[in-house]
Amino acid sequence: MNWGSVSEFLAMGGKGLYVWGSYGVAFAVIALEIGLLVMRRHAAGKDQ
Amino acid sequence: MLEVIDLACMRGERTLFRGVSFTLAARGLLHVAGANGSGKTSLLRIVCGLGLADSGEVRWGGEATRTLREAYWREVLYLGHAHALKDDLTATENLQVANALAGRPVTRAAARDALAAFGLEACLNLPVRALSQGQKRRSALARLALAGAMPLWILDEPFAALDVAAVADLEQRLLGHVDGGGSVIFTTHQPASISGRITQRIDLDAFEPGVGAVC
Amino acid sequence: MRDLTLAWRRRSDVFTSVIFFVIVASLFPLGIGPEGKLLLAIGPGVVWVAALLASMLALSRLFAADYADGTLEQMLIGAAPLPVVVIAKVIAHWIAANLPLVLIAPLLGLQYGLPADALLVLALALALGTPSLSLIGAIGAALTLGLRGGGVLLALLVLPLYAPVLILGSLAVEAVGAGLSAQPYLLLLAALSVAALSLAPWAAAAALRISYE
Amino acid sequence: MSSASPQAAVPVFNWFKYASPQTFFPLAGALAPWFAAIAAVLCVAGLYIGFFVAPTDAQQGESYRIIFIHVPAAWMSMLIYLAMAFWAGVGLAFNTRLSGMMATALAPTGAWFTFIALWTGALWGKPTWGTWWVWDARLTSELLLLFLYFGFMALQAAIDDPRRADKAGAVLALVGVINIPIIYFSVQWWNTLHQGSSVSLKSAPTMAMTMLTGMLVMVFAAWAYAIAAALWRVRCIILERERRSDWVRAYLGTAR
Repeated sequence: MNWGSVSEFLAMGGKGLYVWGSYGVAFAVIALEIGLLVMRRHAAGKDQ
Repeated sequence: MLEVIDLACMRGERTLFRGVSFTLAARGLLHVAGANGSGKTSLLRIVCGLGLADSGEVRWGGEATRTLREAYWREVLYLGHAHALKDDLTATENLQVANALAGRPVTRAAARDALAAFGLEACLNLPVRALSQGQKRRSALARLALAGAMPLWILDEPFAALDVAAVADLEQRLLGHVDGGGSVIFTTHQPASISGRITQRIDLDAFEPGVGAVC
Repeated sequence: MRDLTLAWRRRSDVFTSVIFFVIVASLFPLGIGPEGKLLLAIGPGVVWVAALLASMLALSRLFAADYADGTLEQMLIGAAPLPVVVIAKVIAHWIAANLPLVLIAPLLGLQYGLPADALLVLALALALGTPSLSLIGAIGAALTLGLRGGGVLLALLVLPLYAPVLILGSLAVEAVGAGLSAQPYLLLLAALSVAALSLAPWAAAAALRISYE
Repeated sequence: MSSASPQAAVPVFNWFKYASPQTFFPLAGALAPWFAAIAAVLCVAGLYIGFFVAPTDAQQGESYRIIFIHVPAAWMSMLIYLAMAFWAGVGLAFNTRLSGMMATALAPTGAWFTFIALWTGALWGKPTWGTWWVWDARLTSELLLLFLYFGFMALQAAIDDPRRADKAGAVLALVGVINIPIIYFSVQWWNTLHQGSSVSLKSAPTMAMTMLTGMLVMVFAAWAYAIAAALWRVRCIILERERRSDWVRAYLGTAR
C-alpha cells in the first residue's frame, strides 16, 4: 500500500492539484458527455 | 434512348416523388408538369446526372448514366435556371466557353451566328452584365443553335422571361430538333402552342408523396 | 484559360489579397517593436503565416462565382473529367492569387532584415509550397460550397491541414539563416505539392458532386 | 414500408444485415450497456492498480499517476479518428447510411478524448517540466487533431441534408487521415530543430510492470467507454434521422 492516510492520498506527494485536476476534469468531461447523450436521447424520443 | 426507372427523390424528410418511370425515344418531346415544389427541377437534375436519386436508375442506350458519366454528358445539353453566364465576359465569349466545357468547341464566327439567330446581333460584344433578363436568357439558349449534334436536350423553364416572338422561335427550334431525330425534355408553366406535338407528358403532382415513407 | 481572363477582368480581387498579405506582414513589427534581431527571427514565420491567410482568403472565390451563376453545373456535366477541370481551376487560381504573393514576399522579407540568400529561398519555398495550399484548399472550398458561415468554416477545415507546409516553409528560410542548406525542406515542400496534386483534385471533384447531389 | 438500401439487401456478407439502421438500433441498444459496464469495471480496476499498487515514480514523484488517464485518452483520440475515417470510407464506398451515422457518432467522443489528453498533458507538464504547455511533437499534433475534429463536426453541423453531411464529412475525414502522419512528422522535425526549451516525451523512464498494467487496463476501459458512447449516440442519431419512419414511430409509441 502506497498511502499511510487519506490526507496523504489526497496530497499526492504535493502534486495533488495536478493529479486530481487531471482526473477531475477527465471524469467531469465524461459525465458531461453522458449527460448530453441522455438529454439528446430524451429529446429524440419526445420529438413526435 | 433514355430510360428512367422507378426514380424517387426526397428533400430532407419530404418525399418529392416516387415511382417515376418513363422511356424517351428519339423524336420524343417530353413535357414535365407539376406545381411549384413538385420536384420538376429535381427530376431534370437527376436525369442529367447532377442530382442523386434516392432510388431508381437512369439509363442511356441501355447503360446506367452513373457509369457512363462523361460519355453520357457529351450527348446531353442541360440548361437550368441559372444561365451559366459570366457577367464580365461578352455573350460571344460566354457561348464559346460553354461549348468548350461541353467538349464541342466552336469558332468565334459560329458563336456569333448562333447569337444572331437568337436576335442578339446588337449585343455580341457587350459584357453580359449589360444585357436585360430576356437577352441573358436568349444568349444562354443560343447554345441550342450549336447543339444539333447533341441528341438529348434537357431544358428547365426555357420559356421564362422570353417575349412572344422569342417563344415562338424557341418552339420551332425544339420541334426542329425533334424532327431531326433528337429528343427534348422540358418544363414550363406557360401553355405552349406546341402542346399538340408533345409525345409524352409527366405530371409530378400525380406522384404525390406518401406520408411516413422511407427509402 | 477562361478563369485567367476572368481574373484579369477582376484585377481588383488580386490586389486585395496582395494588399492583405502586405498589411498583415507589416503589422507584426508594429505589434512587436522594431528590434532587428527579433524581427529577423520571426520574419520567415510571419511572412509564411501572412501568405497562408492571404491564400486562404482567396479560396472562397475559387468555386463561389461558378456556383452562383450555374457554370459549375455545366462543368459537372461537361465532357472533361471533373478532376481535370478542378486542376485547371486551381492552376488559374494559383496564378491569380498566389503567384503575386510569391513575387512580393522578398520585399516583405526585406522589412524583416532577411539576407539576400534567405529572400531567394523564401520566394522559392513559397513557390513550391503554395500549390499544395491551393490544392488542399480546393477540397475545403468544394466541401463548404453554398453553406452558411462558409468562410469561417473553410478556415477551420483547411488551416490544420496547412500546418506541415507552414512548418517546412519557415524551416527552409530559417535553415539559410543558420547557415544550413535549405534544399531538403524545399524538396519536401515540392513533394507535398506533388502528393497534393495527385490526390486533392479527385477529393475536390468528389466534394463538388456531393455538394450538388 | 422501410427497406434496406440496395447494397444491404444483397446478402453477400452476413453482417450487411446489420447495415440497416432499423436492425442495428436494437443491437446497439443491447450492446451499449455491456460495454459501459466493462468500461466501469476496468476503470475501477485500472485506477486501483494505478493508485494503490503501482509504486511512486523515482523521478517524477506522484504526478506521473496522470499517465493512467493521459495515455489512454491520447491513444483513443487517434484511434477514434481512424475508426471515424474507416466508417466514413465504408459509407462512401458502399453507400450504407449506417456507416455515416457511425462516423458522426464517433466524432464528439473523439474530440472529448482529445481535449482530455491535452488538458491532462498540460497538468502533467507543469510539475514535470515547469510549464503548462510544451511545443512537443505529440502535444502539438494532438492540438491539430482537436482542430480536425472541430472541423469535421462544424462541417456536418453546417449541412442540413444528412446525406450530404455524411458524404462531405467522409471526404474530410479521409483527407484528414492522410494528413495526420504528415502533420506528425513535420511537427517532429520542427520540434527537433527548435531544441532549447523543449523536452522530449520519449525520454520517459522505463515503466514498472504494474504501471504498464494499470495503463493498459485504463486503455481498455477508455476503449469500452468510447464504444458505449458511440453506440448510444448512434441510437440518438438514428431516432432523429428516421423519426418519420413507421418503425421509429412504433418504437417510440410502445416506449411511451
